[in-house]
Amino acid sequence: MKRYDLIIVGAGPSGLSAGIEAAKKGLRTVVFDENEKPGGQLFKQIHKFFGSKEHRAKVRGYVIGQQLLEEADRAGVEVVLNATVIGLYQDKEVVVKRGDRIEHYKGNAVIIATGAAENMVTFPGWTLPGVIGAGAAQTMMNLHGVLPGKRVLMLGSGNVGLVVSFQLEQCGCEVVALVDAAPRVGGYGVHAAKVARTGVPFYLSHTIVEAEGTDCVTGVTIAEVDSTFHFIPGTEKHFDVDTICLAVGLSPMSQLLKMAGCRMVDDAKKGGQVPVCDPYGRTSLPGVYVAGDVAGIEEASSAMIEGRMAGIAAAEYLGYIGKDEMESELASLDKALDGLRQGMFAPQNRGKQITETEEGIEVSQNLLLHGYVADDELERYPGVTHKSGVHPVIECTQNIPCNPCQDACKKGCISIGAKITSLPIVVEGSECINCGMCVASCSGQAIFLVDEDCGDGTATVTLPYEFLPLPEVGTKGKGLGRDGKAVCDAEVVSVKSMKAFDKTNLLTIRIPKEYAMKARFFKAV
Amino acid sequence: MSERIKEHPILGVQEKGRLVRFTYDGKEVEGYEGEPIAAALKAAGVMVHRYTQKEHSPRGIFCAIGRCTDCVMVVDGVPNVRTCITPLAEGMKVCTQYGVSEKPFEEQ
Amino acid sequence: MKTNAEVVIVGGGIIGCATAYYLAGMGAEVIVLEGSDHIGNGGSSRNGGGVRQSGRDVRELPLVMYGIRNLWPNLSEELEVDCEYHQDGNLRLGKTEKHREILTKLADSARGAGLDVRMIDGDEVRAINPYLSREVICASWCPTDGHANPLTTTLGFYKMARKRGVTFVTGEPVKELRVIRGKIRQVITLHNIYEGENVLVAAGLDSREILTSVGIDIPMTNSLLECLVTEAQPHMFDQMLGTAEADFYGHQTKHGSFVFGGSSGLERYNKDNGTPVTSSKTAPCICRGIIKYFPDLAKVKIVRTWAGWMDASSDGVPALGAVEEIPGLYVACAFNGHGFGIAPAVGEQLAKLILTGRTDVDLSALHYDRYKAKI
Amino acid sequence: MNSVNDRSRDIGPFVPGPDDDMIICRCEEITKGEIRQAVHDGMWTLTEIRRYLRTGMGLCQGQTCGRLVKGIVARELGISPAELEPAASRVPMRPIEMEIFANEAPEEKEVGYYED
Repeated sequence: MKRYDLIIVGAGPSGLSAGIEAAKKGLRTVVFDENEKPGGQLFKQIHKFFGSKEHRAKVRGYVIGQQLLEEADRAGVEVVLNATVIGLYQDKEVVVKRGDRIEHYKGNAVIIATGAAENMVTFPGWTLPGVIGAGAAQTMMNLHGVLPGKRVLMLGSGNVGLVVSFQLEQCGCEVVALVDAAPRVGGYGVHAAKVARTGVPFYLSHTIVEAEGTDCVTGVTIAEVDSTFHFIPGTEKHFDVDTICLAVGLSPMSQLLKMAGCRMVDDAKKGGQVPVCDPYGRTSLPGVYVAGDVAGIEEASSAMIEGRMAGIAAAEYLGYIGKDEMESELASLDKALDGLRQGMFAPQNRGKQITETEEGIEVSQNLLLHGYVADDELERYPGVTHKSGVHPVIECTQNIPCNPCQDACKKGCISIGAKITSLPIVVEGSECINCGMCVASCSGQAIFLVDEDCGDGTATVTLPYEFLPLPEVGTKGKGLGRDGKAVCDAEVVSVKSMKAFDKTNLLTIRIPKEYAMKARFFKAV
Repeated sequence: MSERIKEHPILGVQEKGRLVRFTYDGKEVEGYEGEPIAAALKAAGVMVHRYTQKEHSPRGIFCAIGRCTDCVMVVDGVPNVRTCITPLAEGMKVCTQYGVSEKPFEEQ
Repeated sequence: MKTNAEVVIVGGGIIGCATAYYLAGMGAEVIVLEGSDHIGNGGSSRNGGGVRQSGRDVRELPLVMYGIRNLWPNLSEELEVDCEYHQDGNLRLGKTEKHREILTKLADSARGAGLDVRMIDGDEVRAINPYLSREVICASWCPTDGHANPLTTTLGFYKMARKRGVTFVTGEPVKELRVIRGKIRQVITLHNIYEGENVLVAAGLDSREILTSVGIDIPMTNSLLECLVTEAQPHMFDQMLGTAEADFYGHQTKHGSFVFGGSSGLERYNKDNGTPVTSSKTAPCICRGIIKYFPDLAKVKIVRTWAGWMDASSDGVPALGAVEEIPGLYVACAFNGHGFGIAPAVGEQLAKLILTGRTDVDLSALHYDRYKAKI
Repeated sequence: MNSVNDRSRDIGPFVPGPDDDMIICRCEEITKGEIRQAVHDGMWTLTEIRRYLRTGMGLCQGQTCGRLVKGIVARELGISPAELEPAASRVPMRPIEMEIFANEAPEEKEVGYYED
C-alpha cells in the first residue's frame, strides 16, 4: 500500500500550514482535499485579517490562501485536489476517492484538518429555496461570481454574519436587516460598524417568525424575543426579500475522527463534538492529530498556527526532529497563539458579558445593541482626539488582537503598545501627513482622517471605501452617519487608490464642519 | 432575478471558462464550462432544484458546498446529483428532480 | 429502579425485546438488561432484513415457517410501527453449474421439510426480476419468503414491550449469573444485582462469557459482517435476494434505498477498535459482487456502510431453549447472522416455554447441549 | 461510555407543541413532532431515534440535522445535549457511486517514501 510519512486531510489554512511545517522538517507529506480548489474557506474571505504581522494581519483571506499554497509548493508538499477522503480506517489507513476510483493510503501519521460545517436553525419555511447558509452566499458570490440574491435578510450577528453582510453589499445585494436572537452583537464591533454605516438596520433580540413564499422565498417576518427567546406578540416586522442567509455558528466536522475511534467529547465551548486532544493536536490515537476548526471553532489565523503545531508534533513523533527542537518551536508558536487568544473575544471570554475595556473604559452599549458607536459614546475612546488640521480618528473601541495601524503610520501617530489588544491611541504631539496608510491598513475600517475645520465652514473626512462604482471627484451625495442615515450633503474631493492600500480606496468627502465627527460614509445621489 | 457579478470591488473581473449550452427541463440555458451546475442555474434565475418525496416541497441551494445534498437534480438521467459541486459541461441535460425521479409526481 | 421480576432477560436485541413483549402479553413481569447504551445495537440493527425460510438448515425451518405463517403478517399492526414487511419471495441466485448443485441440494432438503421452494432457470429468474444480469443462470425460488425493516421491527418490539410494562435498562452489561439453592436466581451487573425466577440469556456473542459464570458453554466464535445502503432509487423490485456464492444479499427497501450485505472472505479475521468498524476491503468487494448481478446499479451511490459481529456456532444454527440442568435458565443465542427473520417466532415460543413449559414448535434440535466432537 | 439508564424513568407526558410539524431532517422529512413522540415511545438515544425514524439516514447522512435532533431529544429528556452520545459516523463521508467504490486502484509497486 502506498505510504506517506504524513497524510493531511483538508487543504484549508490549518491543513496547509501543517503540511508546510512538516515538509520543511523532511516529512514526505500529502494533503487531500475534496474541493476543486485548495485553501478551504480562505478563498471566500475577501476582507483583511486581524492580528499582527506574524499572523498575516491586514492581508486579505484569499491572498493568505495563495501565499500558503505557494509556500506549500516550495516546501514540497503534495496537494491533491478533487480527492474526497471517504474513510479513516484502522491502522491510519486513508481511503480516497479520486476521479472514478478509490485509492488506499497509509500514513505513519495523519492530521485531520477538515474544518467546520455551518449550524442551522429552524423556522417555518426554512426549507424553502432562498434560505441559504452564509457560507453558501460566500461561495456563490466570491468563488462563482453569482449573486446569492437581491434583497437579503441576514440572521446572525457573529463575525460570519457581519462579514458576509458586508460582502453581500460589496457585490451589490441589499441587506435589508441583520437579525440576531441574542440581545447583543456577537462579532467584532468594527465589523458591525462598517455594516451599520452603509445603512443596514440591526435587530437584536429578534428572530425569524416565518419565511414566506410558495416555491421560493418572497418575504420574511421577524419579531422581538424576550429573555427566554419567546416571541413578543405585536413586535412582528415584515420584509420583502428573496434570500434569507443563516449565520448561526459553526460545528467541527469531526466525523472522520469519530470513525477512526478517537476519544470524543461534546464541548459547547469548542462548538460541539471534538476529539479529546492536547494543545498540539495529539488525539487519543497515537500518530493521529487534529488542527484548526475540527478541534474547536476559532479563526483562520489561529487555525494556521494550530496547523503548524500539529505538523511539528508529527515531525517529532516520526523522528525527524528532536524533542528539544520541537519544544522550542512549539513554545514560540504558543506565544503567537496566545497573542491571538487575547481580548474581549478570546475563547475564554465566550458567553461572558464584558462591560469595560482593559483600559477601564465603558464598552459602547449602542455598538452592542445597534451595531455602531453612538455620538455621545465616542469621545471616551483614546483613538478619538481633536486638533487642527488633518488627524486620524480611530473608532476602535473593543480589545481585539490587532495592531497593523501602529506600523502603518510612519510618523508614529498611532500607538498600541506591547499588548496587542490595547485600544490604539493617537500619540500626542505627533504629526499626521494625511498619507492614508492607517485608513487602508485598518482591517476593521475604523480609522478616518478628519480635518474638522477647513476654515471655510467645511470639514473633510477620508474614509475607506470598498464598493463599486467608485465615485469620481466632484460626485455629490450624502454623508451618512454611523447608523447609515443621511446626515448632511457631501461632495467627493479626493479618491485615492494605491497598490499599498490593497483595494481599499480612500474617499475624501467635504461636508459642513458640524458633521465632521458624524459623517462616516458616502452615498452618491 | 439573480445575475452574475460583472466586476467585484475586491476580486475584480473573475475569470470564467468557456460559455456553453445545456438544457434545464428541456429549455436551452447558457453557463460557463466547469462552474458548478448550481451556479449556472442560479445565474439563470432558477431557484427550485427539486421537490421532495414525501411532502413534494421545493428545495434549492442550501449549503452550496456539497454537504447538505438539498440541491440535487437529475443530471443526464442520473438522480441525486449534487449540482453545487458538479461541474457544468456542454450539452448536459439537467432536470428538476421529483422525489428521486425526473418524472413529475402525477406521472410517477 | 425495579430489580426483581419473574423473568430477567439478558440482552436487549430483537430476541430479548420480542420475548419480553410476548411474556408481558401473557402477564409476566419482565426486566430486560442491555449492555450497550442502545436497544437493538448488535445484529438486530446491523442485518440485511431478510425474512426467509429458504437457505436455512432444516433444524430451524419449522420455527421460521411458524413465524412467517402466524406472526409476521400482522406484526406492523401489533407493534404500531411500519415493519415494512414484504412477502414477495426470495431468489437465491446461481451463476455456475456448481452453484446450481448447491442450490438444488438446499431446495431439495427444504422441500423435504415442507417448504415450497423450487429451482428455476435464468429466464424465469429475469421474468421475476428483470434487472438481473445474464450471468445468472439459475436460482432457488421461495415465494413465501420476504424482507422487513430490522430497525423498526426491533424498536417496535421494544416500544410495545415497554408499553406493556417491561422494565428496560440500558448501559447495564451483565458480569455474571448466580445459581441460588440449585436454581438460577441472580443477574449481577457492574452496578446492580437483579433477581428473577427465570433468566433468559439472549446476548449474542456475549452470551458465551455470561453463561460461563454458571458453567454452561456454547461454542461460538465471532465473524465481522458488513452491510451497505444506497441512496433512494425509484422502485425496482420487491424480492429478497441471496446468492449461492454468498457474495451478496439484500433488497430494495420501502424508502427506495437498497440494503446489501456481503462478504470479503476475511470476516473471521477482521479486527476491531472497540466497536465493530468496517474494514477498508469489504465494501468495495461487496460492490463488485453486486454490479455483476445488477449492472444497472453501478452508478447508484452508497451513502453508508456498517459492520456487526455475528455469533457463529460450530454447526451454524442457534442454541435455543431451556437449560434443564439449571432450572429457570434459558438461552437464545448463536443465530449465526440470520436471527432477524426468526426472531418473532423465537420470542413467542420462548415466552410460552418459560411460562407454560410447552411450545408449539419442537425446539429439541436446537438444544444447547447438542455440540459433539466429530468422531 | 456506559451509563445505567432505566427506560421506565418518568419523563412526563407527550405534550403537543405548536411547531411539531416543522421539518427537522431535511433529507428524510422528519418533523419535530415525530422526534418528540419517538422519545416518548422510548427512543432515548440519538442512535435509536435515527434507527426508528430515519433522521440523518438520508442522502446527507445527518450533516445538517444532527445537531438539531440532538437538541430536541435532550430537551424532551430534560438533559443536556452533551449527555447524548455523538452520532455514529460511517464510511463513506460523501455519497459514492458503487462502480467507483468497487474500483480500487491497483497496488503501486513503489512503497512510498522508502524507495526514495
